[in-house]
Amino acid sequence: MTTLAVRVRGRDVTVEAAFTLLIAALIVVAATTSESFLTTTNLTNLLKQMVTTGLLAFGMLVVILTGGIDLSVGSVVAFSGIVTAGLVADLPIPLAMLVGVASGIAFGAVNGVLVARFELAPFVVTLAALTTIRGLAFVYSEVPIAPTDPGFLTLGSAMVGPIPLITLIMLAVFGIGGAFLARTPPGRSIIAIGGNAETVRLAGIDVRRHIVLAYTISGLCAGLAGIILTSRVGIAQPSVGVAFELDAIAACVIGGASLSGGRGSAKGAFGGVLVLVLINNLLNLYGVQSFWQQVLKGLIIIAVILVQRTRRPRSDSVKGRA
Amino acid sequence: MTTLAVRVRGRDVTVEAAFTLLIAALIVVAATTSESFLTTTNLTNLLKQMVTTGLLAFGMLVVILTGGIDLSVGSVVAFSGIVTAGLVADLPIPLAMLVGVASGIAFGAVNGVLVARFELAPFVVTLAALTTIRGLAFVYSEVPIAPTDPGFLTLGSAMVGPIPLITLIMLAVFGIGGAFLARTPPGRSIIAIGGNAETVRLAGIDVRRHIVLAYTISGLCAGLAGIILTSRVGIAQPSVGVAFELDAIAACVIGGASLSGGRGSAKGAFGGVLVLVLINNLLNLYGVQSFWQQVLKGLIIIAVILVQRTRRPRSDSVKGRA
Amino acid sequence: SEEKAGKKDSYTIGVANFLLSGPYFSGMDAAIAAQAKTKGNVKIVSTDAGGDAAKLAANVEDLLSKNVDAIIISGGPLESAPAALNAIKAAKKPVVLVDRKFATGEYTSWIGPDNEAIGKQDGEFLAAKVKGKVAIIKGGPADNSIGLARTNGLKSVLSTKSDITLVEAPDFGNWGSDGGLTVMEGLLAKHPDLVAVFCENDAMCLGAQRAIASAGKTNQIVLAGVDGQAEALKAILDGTNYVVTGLNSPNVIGKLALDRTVDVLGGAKVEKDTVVPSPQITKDNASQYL
Amino acid sequence: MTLRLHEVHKSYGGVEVLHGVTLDGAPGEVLAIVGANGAGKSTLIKILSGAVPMSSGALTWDGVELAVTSPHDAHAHGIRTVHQELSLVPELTVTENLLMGNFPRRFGLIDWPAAHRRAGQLLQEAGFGVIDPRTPAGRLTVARQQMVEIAKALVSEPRVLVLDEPSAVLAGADLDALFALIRRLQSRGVLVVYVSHRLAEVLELATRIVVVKDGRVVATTTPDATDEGSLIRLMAGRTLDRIYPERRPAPGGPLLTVAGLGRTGEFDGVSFTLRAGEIVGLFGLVGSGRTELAACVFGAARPTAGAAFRSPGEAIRAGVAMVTEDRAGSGLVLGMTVRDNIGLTTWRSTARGPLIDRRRQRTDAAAMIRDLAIAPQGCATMPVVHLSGGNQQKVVLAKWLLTGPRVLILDEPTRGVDMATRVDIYRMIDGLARDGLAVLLISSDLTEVLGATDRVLVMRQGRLTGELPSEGTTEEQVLERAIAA
Ligand SMILES: Nc1ncnc2c1ncn2[C@@H]1O[C@H](COP(=O)(O)OP(=O)(O)OP(=O)(O)O)[C@@H](O)[C@H]1O
Ligand SMILES: Nc1ncnc2c1ncn2[C@@H]1O[C@H](COP(=O)(O)OP(=O)(O)OP(=O)(O)O)[C@@H](O)[C@H]1O
Ligand SMILES: [Mg+2]
Ligand SMILES: [Mg+2]
Repeated sequence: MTTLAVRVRGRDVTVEAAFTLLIAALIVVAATTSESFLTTTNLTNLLKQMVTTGLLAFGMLVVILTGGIDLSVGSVVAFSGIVTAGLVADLPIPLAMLVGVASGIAFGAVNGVLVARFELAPFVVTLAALTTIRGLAFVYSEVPIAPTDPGFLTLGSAMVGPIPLITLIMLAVFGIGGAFLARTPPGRSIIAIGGNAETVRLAGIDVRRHIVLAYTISGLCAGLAGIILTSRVGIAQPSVGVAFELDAIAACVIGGASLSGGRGSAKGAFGGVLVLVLINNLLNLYGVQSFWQQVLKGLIIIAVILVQRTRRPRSDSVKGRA
Repeated sequence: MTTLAVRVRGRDVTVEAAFTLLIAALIVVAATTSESFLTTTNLTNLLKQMVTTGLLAFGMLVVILTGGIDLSVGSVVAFSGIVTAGLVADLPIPLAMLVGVASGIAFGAVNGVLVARFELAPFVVTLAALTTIRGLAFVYSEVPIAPTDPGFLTLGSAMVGPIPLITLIMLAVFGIGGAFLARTPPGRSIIAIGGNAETVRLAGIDVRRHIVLAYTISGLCAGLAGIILTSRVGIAQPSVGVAFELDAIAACVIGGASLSGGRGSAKGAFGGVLVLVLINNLLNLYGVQSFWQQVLKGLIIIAVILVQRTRRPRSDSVKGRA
Repeated sequence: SEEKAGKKDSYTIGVANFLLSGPYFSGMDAAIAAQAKTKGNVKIVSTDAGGDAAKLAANVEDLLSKNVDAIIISGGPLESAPAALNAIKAAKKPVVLVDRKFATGEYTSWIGPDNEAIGKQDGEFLAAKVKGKVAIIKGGPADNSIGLARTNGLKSVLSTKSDITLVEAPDFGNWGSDGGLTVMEGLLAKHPDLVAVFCENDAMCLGAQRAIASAGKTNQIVLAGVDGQAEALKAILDGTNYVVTGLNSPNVIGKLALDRTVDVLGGAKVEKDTVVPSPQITKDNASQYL
Repeated sequence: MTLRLHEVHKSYGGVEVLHGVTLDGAPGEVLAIVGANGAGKSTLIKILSGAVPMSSGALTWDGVELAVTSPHDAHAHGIRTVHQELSLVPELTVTENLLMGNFPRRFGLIDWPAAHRRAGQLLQEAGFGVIDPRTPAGRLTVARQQMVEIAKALVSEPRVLVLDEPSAVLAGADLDALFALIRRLQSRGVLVVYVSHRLAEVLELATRIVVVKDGRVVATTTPDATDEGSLIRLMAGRTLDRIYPERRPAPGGPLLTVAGLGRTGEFDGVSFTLRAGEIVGLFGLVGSGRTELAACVFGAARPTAGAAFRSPGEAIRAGVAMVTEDRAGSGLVLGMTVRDNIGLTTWRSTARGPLIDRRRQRTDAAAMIRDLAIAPQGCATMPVVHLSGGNQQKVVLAKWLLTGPRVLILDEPTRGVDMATRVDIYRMIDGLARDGLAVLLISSDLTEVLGATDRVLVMRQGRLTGELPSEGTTEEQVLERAIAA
């Protein structure tokens, strides 16, 4: 992707121009071809629909930056949701939610320790976690749980002015998370680890601890996504969240992250989320038949990354890397 | 994983000792704790049940060796199966099957070209392919197709002595494929590309062509798996094969392949397939209830890779790589 | 103007499918669309949530953005979908549920089968026909209440019979023929002495039938399914060991649902819950459903 | 006050590579460690820096044992190391690579302007002020990356500065800057541990010289008490009568002609001819465009003016081979065995039917390992990453020699190679030229360029600025054409 380095007050502001253009183009096309697109209802829907993928994508990004991957996020969403919904009967709602998020943090930490301390392949560790955590969600409750307390729905339905609260939460995660990655030593270390872990180790930085941190952040985001989703849908289901990881990873990669680590940005991942949500929304607004939706969705994603790619200076070498 | 280099008649025979031991241990445990394990029925089941994962795992291995990944295999299985079943009405069975396999090859080649020629990230390309090809399978037929010609079932049910024909086909793929990787210039080139594509390019080897070849092989294996599965079940469903890619990837990684490419073997991947199939079989024989199965399956996978890992000399550096 | 809610000359109806990728659900979607065609003035917009409850909610929102006149939710994910229903309610649109009834929440009308009754029906048929070990193959996952209702129906009959023992497959068949096949293979390895198998849908039973045939036990084990999938009807008609299923026709339900929705839009007073009968299909009557 | 390594043993996977090394150094000293490729120098340094644990032994400061089990510990004791292999994070800026783990902060957040200032200051102090701290490290030439590596070690006033072959990729003014830096640190009481294969440099800088051979210290001496010849004898266990073979140039017909070749922004209007039987040197300062030129000639990059091979495959088929300068990046597949790396260029051309001729691969590799003395014993089936740097370089060379080239392009082929082996390589190049090959030797080592070649092409800022016979030309004459007027 073309990156224009613009210097503002001595700081590097990297504007991913082509990508921003692309998203703008998508929005313009949407606005001009579908009457419904620019309605308040639809825009509010868009804002709500990006929350889950957005939260998961940010957590995923942090893990991907280290050169890892977290396949377990969908299961963590289910677990955190069902546990929270279950606890609402006995605990105050905020506390129940805290437990849900905490479970996500705990799962993330376990993933991180297995990857960092025991040097196991992230793909297999988190695939195993995907299976186990999903199982645990069912062990907790085989049947969906609908908390009767209407207060439980507040989080998912509250609006702050024209913007849904949950969207603000997601934006805050991207904002704070982006600053974490760009401007704090641990954030920079996580990126550097993905670039060259040995270099970071030789610089006297505890690589393992940072890897654990990355997975923990991903778990935290997934836990948060779980309670938000439950509150939004109004009912927790142990089977929710299957294949959520794929969209989250796709968002990161569409946004320019490299699965071998070291490259990627919060801004980019957010753009990737926008692209995915816009594609879904558009296909629905056009009333494309569902199977054709799938066909088109894949083709559009390819087109999007092709457009990004042609904007990038051609390298002489071929990598063929994930 | 400990590798004992044993020299037989001047040749290096690398025995992945710990892993072989592990599989042996699993089998011994199974045989001694479950009466049903060593029955002919169960052993035949095992032989049949490893076929799909096995075929997909070999194709996946080839792609993983280049440093890529192929998420589209499950959808290719569905497409190849439904197209073959659909064509049986009009074409001779072998020809219909050929078309099924050819569709897999074609999808694989398209993936390969997008990755190699256009330098797109394999994860996103094949994720998009997963979506598109699945859609196409439904576009071809929304409903399952059961070919009426009983000859269609032969492939899936024929036995060669005590061994199912389809198992032999899979073993042949591993045998020939293993030799391809170990003993032919393109096979070795594919592995080397995963290690360092630039070095390979400068050695005068056409890196792109080899990457296309790798994805094509994966498509071929998935196409083959599709017709075999259809013939075995007797009915083709456009919805079959969801998440098949995860097992295939897991098998490769459990078998020692590195998702960053350049490391992995056919023998290892086959071992990985055995481990996965054995775990499933055992949990069923013990009658473990479904969600506890999930919990245990994940834990066992972690245990398996932990055992492998403790046998491996500790590396001095921390990687945290997929 | 004179055009009051529900008094338009043409309608757009949104269909929110929970999961289209099963023959039953795609059949439902197609039946609704086909019936809409016959009306001439009804346009259908259909969405697929791919089995994801959150996506269903999002799709419902998208449909409301398009300002559809009514929404049909097909194969609802849960006992309830409060957020989706609330959104529809806030938009003041009618919502008709097909297949799955919600235990809670407000909806305009529901049309679907009585899944427990179908299970019972299969159970009674099997009780009269066999003695010994009967296996159950479930679709999963564990929170799927449709499958649960069918299995519970079956169990309520068979567990009272002293000459029948029930064994439940430990893993799920995932509602597909390939899953049915694999689960059956596992069952046969552990229980070679089965006399019958009940599957929560026909697709799984068709796979199970293949596994039984491969094991050479076609004469020993009979199969009972649910749905009335074409291939199953044919197997029953052909006098194979596939002996019974219960009709759960997406065509019938889909047609009724569209009619019901149009009626609601026309301002008619309608029945809230409509159970579509699920006749038992055996060799004797299979030909009339094919 | 002394730093002491005492009876250090180190084994890799059961093979002992250090057999009880004892050495010490005092503040203000420049302690040089010399030894053949694979002698164990880098291993010793990795132990000193906490990068790898020792199997047994001790590290003490004034008799007090230092527990150094990680790089972090080493840093805490003031031990800073520049490792042999470049390892900057290419995506990150110079600033970030330099200050990793030491960022200036404000309210907990990194203060980037201050960081860039600090990085610029560090580079300036080290004498590498030409580098812009905001550049991504991957964009820098190898030499500048090396300078960044060195500056990185100065972040927090080291007590001990360990340099593992820092000069291998430096030349000219950059080298002078490094020497000046070392002297400044020395005068400030820093202990400098210096590893190099350039013995002249060692004799000039060191206060003491430790010779390591096969994992043991075989001699400790001072520059006054020794000379290059004796050092080589100690390291190699043999005497070298002369370093560069006697050349009697007798060029034959032209084998490779380059005319008006250019690539925008890198080099322009380059023409030259290589004839059978001659060795041509290509000298230039770092960044003069030699590597890009070679890549274009070989078909590895596309020229924007003039014609060359369209792909490396075409070049190879035409009998051209190229040893690239970046062995880890483009010379080797590090995870693959030595044998497979050597076979990479030939497994297709020598295949029997569809299969690789494994016997031939084995014998070819064995022959190369023997001819080039690639160590250690039995390395054919070892992953090449486990070899010492110099031996890795030889593996790259072996791979290309096996293609039986008629034209051989060597980009810095002796970088990191010990003296004895260098002499072997010069002999081999000489032998190849005698057999009718044309050799283009790209090097930043002026002595080498004049000593080992028949004539020298000089490059400056992407243009050829001169062609001189090697015989009778002085270093000054070459430098004059290489440095911008
Ligand atoms: N990770 C490793 N695993 C196994 N053997 C290793 C490893 N690293 C180094 N060795 C071996 O240890 C020995 C010493 O290597 P070292 O890198 O210390 O040599 P060196 O003196 O620095 O050589 P050079 O001058 O070529 O850099 C060599 O035989 C090398 O093959
Ligand atoms: N990755 C890169 N990105 C941008 N510019 C580069 C890059 N690599 C080299 N350059 C520039 O290209 C020109 C030629 O560099 P090159 O490395 O080919 O020089 P060289 O003479 O071979 O020097 P060296 O001694 O480092 O090999 C220089 O101006 C250099 O700054
Ligand atoms: Mg060294
Ligand atoms: Mg160069």
